[in-house]
Order: sequence, then structure tokens, then C-alpha cells
Amino acid sequence: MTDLLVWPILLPLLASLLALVFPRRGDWIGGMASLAVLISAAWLVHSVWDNGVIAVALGGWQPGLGIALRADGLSSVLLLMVAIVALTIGIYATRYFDNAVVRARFWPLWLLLLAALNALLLSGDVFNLYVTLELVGLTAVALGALGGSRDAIVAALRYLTIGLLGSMAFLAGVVVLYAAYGTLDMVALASVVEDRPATWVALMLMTLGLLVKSALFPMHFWLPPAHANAPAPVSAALSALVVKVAFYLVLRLWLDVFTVALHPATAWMLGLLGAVAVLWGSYRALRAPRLKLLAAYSTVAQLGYLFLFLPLLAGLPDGPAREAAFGAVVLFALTHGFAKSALFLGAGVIQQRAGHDRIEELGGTARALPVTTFVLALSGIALIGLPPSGTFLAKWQLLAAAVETGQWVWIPVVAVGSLLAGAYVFRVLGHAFAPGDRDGSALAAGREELPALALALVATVVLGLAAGGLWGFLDFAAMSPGGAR
Amino acid sequence: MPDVLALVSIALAIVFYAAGSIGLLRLPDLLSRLHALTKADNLGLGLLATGVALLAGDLVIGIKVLLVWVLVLAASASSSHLIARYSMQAGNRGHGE
Amino acid sequence: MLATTIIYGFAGICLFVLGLRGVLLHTTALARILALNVCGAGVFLLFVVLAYRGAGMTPDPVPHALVLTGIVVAVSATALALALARRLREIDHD
Amino acid sequence: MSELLWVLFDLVLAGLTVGLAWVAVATRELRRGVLLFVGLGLLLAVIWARLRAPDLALAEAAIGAGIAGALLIAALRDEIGVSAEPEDGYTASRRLVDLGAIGLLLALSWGLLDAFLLSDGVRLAEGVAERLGESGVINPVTAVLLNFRAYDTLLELAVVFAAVLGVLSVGPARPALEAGSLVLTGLVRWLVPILVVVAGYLLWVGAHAPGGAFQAGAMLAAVAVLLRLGGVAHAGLPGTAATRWLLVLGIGVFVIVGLSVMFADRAFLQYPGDIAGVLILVIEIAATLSIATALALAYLGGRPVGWEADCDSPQHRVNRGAADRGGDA
Repeated sequence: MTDLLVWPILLPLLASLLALVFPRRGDWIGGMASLAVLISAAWLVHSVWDNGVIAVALGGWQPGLGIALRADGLSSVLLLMVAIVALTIGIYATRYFDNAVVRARFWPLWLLLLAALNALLLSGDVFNLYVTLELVGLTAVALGALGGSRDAIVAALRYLTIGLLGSMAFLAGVVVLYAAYGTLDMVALASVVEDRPATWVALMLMTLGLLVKSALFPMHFWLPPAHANAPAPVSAALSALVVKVAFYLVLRLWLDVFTVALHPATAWMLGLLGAVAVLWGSYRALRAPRLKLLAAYSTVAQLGYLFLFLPLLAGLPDGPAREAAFGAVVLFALTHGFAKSALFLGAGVIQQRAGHDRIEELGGTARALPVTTFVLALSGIALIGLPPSGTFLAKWQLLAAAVETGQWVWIPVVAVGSLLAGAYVFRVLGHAFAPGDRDGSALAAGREELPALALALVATVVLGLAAGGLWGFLDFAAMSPGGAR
Repeated sequence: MPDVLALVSIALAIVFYAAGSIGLLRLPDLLSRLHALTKADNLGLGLLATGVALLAGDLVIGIKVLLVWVLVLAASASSSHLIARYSMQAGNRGHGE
Repeated sequence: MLATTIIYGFAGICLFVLGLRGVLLHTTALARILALNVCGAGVFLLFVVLAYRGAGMTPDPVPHALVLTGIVVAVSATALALALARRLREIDHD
Repeated sequence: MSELLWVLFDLVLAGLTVGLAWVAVATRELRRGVLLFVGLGLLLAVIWARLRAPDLALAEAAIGAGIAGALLIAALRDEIGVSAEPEDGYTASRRLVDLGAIGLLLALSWGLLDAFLLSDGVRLAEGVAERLGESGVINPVTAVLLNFRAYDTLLELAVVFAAVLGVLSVGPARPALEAGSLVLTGLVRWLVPILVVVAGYLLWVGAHAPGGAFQAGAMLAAVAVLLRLGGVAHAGLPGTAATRWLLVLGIGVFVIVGLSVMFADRAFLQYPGDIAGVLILVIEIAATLSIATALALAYLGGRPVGWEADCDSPQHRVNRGAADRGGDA
């Protein structure tokens, strides 16, 4: 059963090799591999549901000397999201890249990114995390540069530099941890860390590195150009998955490994940055001239919400309220993952049909591309946080936790952020429904529009309705200090 | 006795290295700098290698060290030649750079 | 603590910080890549200092293996960054 | 040598390294920065030797200074006439960065000092020494790299693979150099076989002494660099299909070995004790070839001629020009 853990990593890795060697079979190899990853991820979720945390000591060496892979509720549910989103984006990509040569460049990198994301989510070792972070970073940069335009290359180069800087900071934190505690295994670390300077400095360096990678304000500046200039399927993955796993690591480190060093003041500071990110990102999204740029700034804002949860989690005592808040942050991350990838795919369809994605000139889109316009509307609902989307429930829990802990200051932030989100979503829809001189078939191309529609429906309807099950599932996640892991 | 020989050899190597470095810094033009550098360093490295081989007192290590020296000789001779040739092609035929 | 540990440890910290500062202050791609490599070298030096346990003891091999991994990762990232920088220059010259 | 002399030596070496790094990072002239950086790599190799890390000294000299230096120097040629931007005075943002740098310096010193005070200094060293006998090799660094933490090394190969995929997708390779002078071609002809032998030696010796796949791979890549400098356009790489196979060989063999032991009711990468040494050697040989190929392609700086000739079916070839401009509309 523990073998389950290696498949989500090895399947896409092997497929990536095959896709390079057999460049003309890329679609087939990629599709099969994505499907297999989805099955293995679902299987993994199923066995975590049955058995709780699963771990495997790679090479048979005891973790510490060797490296362990671990899956709990949090990592397996994110893994499932990655698998679903990746499969859907993959289907879309076979149509989006209409040129066989570009597709031959896309598939090996894409499958490698999938392997890297899964490896990061399952890793139980802090140095191994550094390697997976680099792997995610390099593949994401290479994919982002696939478009080949000057803007895309400039953005990719900046993304790479900043990302490497973040990894270096993370690695410096790993040095301090190893110097102090003599182990790299996360469970072993969780049981020995003490609340003292070495831990604080390590945590500061690692968090700084991850904040850069998860683009928290004011380290968000690299994100909008990188996400807006990449090809649409890549933008979708960057916004929905790549920044998300960096945030996952922040959660993991703070709530699971370094619980003893989690001081309310630090959590407040991150929450404050999150609040600024919500307001600033939403404002910039409202002012964005292009649809993909809007989506990218909206990512900055939505990541801000995730960080708002940190001071709340730090302020809540163990118990149902804390579990509810934890479930909410995961639900928020999941919903955003689906909604944002749907939005980017929709934007890609529009960009390819119209030749541009300037919001002011979207007139006629609703008539020419009704399904895509519906996708924009659905993902907009999730981004604003209207019922029945998962975001609605998550924001509800966020507000409840703010009341419970007396942290009233976040409530206006959420309110203003949601209003701004409503404004930018309706700005897009307003232009899309405006009359224009374009027309077309009701369904532009099934392989393009249906994947986006599926993602948007998951974000708005499925996650909202299935949220109850999620809360039950995350019980397995180690939420108490010291952790059940 | 070998130890004394080795130390003398290493000390001589240091003298050559120092001379080569001073030459690199003080001589007026490219060609004479190259001259100072390669001559002094090749001999210096040779003496150093001899010293190290004597200290190690092992034939196999001695042969390896000798091989290193020969490779460095080949590399430094060819690279100096390339630098000089490039500089001639670029129009420098003597003093100045 | 050994004098060697303190001396090279501080040198490692200096390299890390110098590199970091260089990345933030430079704007040319190549200069930033150089600075990143210096930054990485600093972290590697810290790892090796951790491994060193004095003249009479065998060093801890784990940090050595980690640094070997790190060196290869750094050179890979450098290669990708240089390829991107070159592409950018080509686009600008056309 | 007395204790004090060693301290003096350490101070000089560390001081030189920091000084060199300072100048390399601060200089406005890129050419100077790159050359100083290569020098820095060599100094680091000396430090690794001083701190009793001979495996790293080899790797640093071959990869950190050697291959990275070759990549940077080749990049310099692309940027002729470009200098790092002039530094315009002491602006507010500069001051902020400097302040942050000093803060980071103090914080890191504080954290590490505390860490050293807390730790007993043993860490994982004893654990490795205890289990070394079961690893199949005698060199403890190789044991960590290819057995205890083999998974890290697998992902590291994936990082190399990712970087080279990126390089290949960014653009075409640099145009080849014209054939070099007689002395250069002569030297290349002379050195190539020696380097190949050295690479084989490093690979073989890695099991019990400093060396291994990464050092050997870098050595083979150095052969490619030399060939390219000597005017050989393909730098010794075989045809497109073979090169692709070489690229994936390392990861492929690694994963296949890991999975085959897993199907024999063990954990992934849990080699049986009696054949661990052989399996490690097989993995290392494959990894060496892949690393060398990847680094050679990285040195070419992009797709070799004809790299994508077989990517599309014949009727689509007409659209080739469009492909090179990328897929984004």
C-alpha cells in the first residue's frame, strides 16, 4: 500500500522521458500519464481516508538517514486537485498548441512539472523539499517562456532569478535546521524543535523564501508579468498550482513542524501582508487592461486571503473552531485552483479567437463564445465568493473565525476585497455581453471549452456541495501541535 | 633526507611563483607578461610537484603528480600561444596592449 | 567551537549575503546570475563547515552529498538563465 | 604545522574568498566579474579540500568552476559591449538593500551560533558510518548520494533534465566556431582521449574514493566543450534520436532499478545488500552519460541543428516558421 506514494511522482516522470524520446506521440503519452496520475491520486486519497497518514521510507532507510514520503489529508487532497486540473489543462493544451513542434516542447516539460508538484506535496524531508522547489521552479520558468515573445522571456528570466533567490533563502534555513537539530526529516524535526533563536532564524529564512515563491505582497511583483505572458494552459497551471504548493509549504512548516515557534505576532504580520495583497491585487485587477493580466492580479489577491487565515489559526485553540478554519483555508485553496485555471483557459480561448485579450474590446464575445463566457461568469462567482461556490463557505468560516478570535480588523478587508472582486468580474462580463461584430458557432471547440467549463463547475458547484466531506477528511491532517503525523 | 630535499624544492617553487606573479604585475606588455607567467609557473609547478611527490613517498602518487604537471604544461603552453596569437591578430606587436 | 568552523562559517555567511545583495542591486541578467551563484556558494560553504569536525575526525558525509546536489542544481539553473538571457539579446538585436 | 599557523592559513583563505566574491559581485565590468567568479570557484575547491571534502573539491573544480565557467564565458561572447549598469549614487533603495543585508548577516550569524551551541555536533555522521557496510560502496559520500538519499539524486537528475529541456525550447544553438588554430586542434586531439579516460576513472573510483557520476559527467562534458572550441560543431554529440535517448538514460535506469526492487517486495530504491554495489554502478554509468549530454547541450546554448526535424508529420512541416515564433497567438 505504501507503494502508492511513489506512483504520482514516477508516472509523470517516466512519461516526461518518453515524451522527449517519442516527440510525435506527446498527446497520447501525456494524456495516458495524466489519467494514470489521476487514478493514483484518487487511490491515494481513498487509502488516506481509510488509514490516515501513509508514509514510506525510500530505500528502506529509516527517515533521517534516508528520505520519507508522506501523505495526509492536506497533501493528498491537494494532490488530487493537481491531478484533476493537470488532466483538464492537458486536454485543453492538445488543442491550444495547434503546432506539433510546440506541443513536442510542451509535453516533456509539462509532465515534469506534474511530477515535481507531486514530489513536493509528498516530500517529508526539508532538503528534498529544496530540490523539489527547484524542480518546480525550473520547469515552470521553461514552460512560461514557451510563448517566445520578448515579454514572456523577460518575465521568465525575472521569475527564475527571484525564484532562485527564494530557494537560496529556503536552503539557508535548512542549513540552520540541520546545524541545530542534526536531522532533515520533518516528523523528526517536529518532535525536537525548540522555541529558540536557531529555530526562529531558520523559520524566517524558509518563510521568506516561500513568500517570494507564493508571491505574497510585496514580493508579488514578478507574478503578473510571468502569469500574463505565458501560454494560457501554462498560466493556468502557474496560477492554480505552482504558487499554491508554495503556500502549502508555509502551512505545513508553520502548523505542523514549527508549531512551538508559531508566535501570534509573526502570524499577524503575515496576515497583514495578506490583507494588503487582497486590497492591492483586487485594485490592480480592476485596472488591468488585459484579461490575463486581470487574472494574474486576481491571483495575488486570492493568495492574500490564504495568508489571512494564518493569524486566525494561530489565535484559535485546538478544537472544532480551529478545524473549521483549517478546512476553510484548504477549501479556499482548492476552489481558487479550479476557478483560476478555468478563468485562464477561458481567457486563452478568447485570446486565440479574437487575437487579443484586451478587456475593452471584448464586445460580442458572449454571442460568439457563449460557453466560454459562461466559464468566465462561473469562475467569477467563485472568485468573488458568491454561493454556492467553495469560496463562499471558506469566506464564511474566515469571518466566523475572525469574530471568534476578536480579530475584527480582517472583516472589512474581506468585505472590500469581495466588492472589488465583484467589480472586476462584472467589468469583464459587461464588456463580454456588450454588442460586437463577432459571431460564431455555439461551441467553438469541445476540447477547448469543455475542460474550462468542467473546472469552473467544480469550483462553483461541486466544491460548495462536497465541502462537508472535505472537513471530515481533513481530520486526518495533523492540526494539533506536535501533530498526529 | 627526502624530506629536506622536498622542502628545499617547495621553497624554490615558492620563489619561482613569486617571481612569476611580480612579473605579471610589473612587466609592461602582454607578451613579456605571458613570458614571465608561463616560464616561472611551469618551473615552479614542476618543483612543487617534485616536492609533493617526495613527501608522499609513493611511486603511484608520484606518477600521478608528474602527469598533472605534464598536462598543465601542455595547457599553459597552448593557451599562452592562443592568447599571444589573438593579440597579434588584434594588432598588438610589442609594447602596450 | 573550532576556530576553523568560525572562520569559514562567517565567510559562508558573508558570501550568502553578498550574493543576495548583488542580485537585488544589479539589473543585468548576467550580473544577477553571477551573484546568485555566489549566494549559493555561501550556503554550500555553510553546509561543509557543518560537516567538518576537526582534524582527527572523519567529516559528516551527509552535508557533502547535499552540497554536491546543490552544485549540480546551481549549474542547471545557471544554464537555463543564460539561455533565456541570450534569447532576449537575440530578440533585441533583430 | 602548529595550530596557530593553520588559523592563519584559514584566515587568509577565507579572507581571499570573501574579497574575491565581493569584487566579483560589485564589479561593473561583466568580463571581469566572470573571470573572478571562475577564480572564486577554484578558491572554493581549495577550501573544500581544506575542510576534508575531496568529493566536493573535485565537483567544484569540474562543475562549479569548470562547466559553469565555460557557460558564463560563452555567454560573455553574446554580450560583447554590454557592461553591468552604472551605479548611480547612493539611492534610497540601495540603502534599504544594504540595511537588509546587514540585518540578514547578523540574523544568520545569531541563528547559526545558537544552532552550534545547541547541537552535539554528531548529527547524521554516526548513522551513516554505522550503515555504510550495507550500502554497497565504501565512499560515504557516494553511499549517501546513491543509496541513503538516492531519491534526492534522482530528483537532482530531473532538475538537470528540466534545465536542458528549457534550454532546448528557448531557441537554436549558438552558431559553431570556425576551426581553431593548429595548436588548439592539436591540443584538443591530445586531450580528448585523456579526459575520457579520466572520466571513466572518476566514475569507477567513486565507489571507494572521491569521485562519482557527477564529476565524471562534468569531465565528459569538458570533452564536448573542448571539441566545440576546436571547431567541431556537434561537440561530439551523436544524432538527434541518440542524443534524446542519452538525455533520458540516467533517470530512466534509476527509476527502472528502483521499481524492479520494489516489485521484489521492497521499498522503492531499496537495493538488496549483496548486489547494491553493482546496481549503484549501473545507475552511475547511466547518470554520467546523461549528465554529460545535458551539460554539453547546455554549452551549445540551444537546439542543435535538426533537433526538431522529426517532431511533426510531413504535411505540417510547412508551418515550421510559425512554430519557431511560438504557440501563443
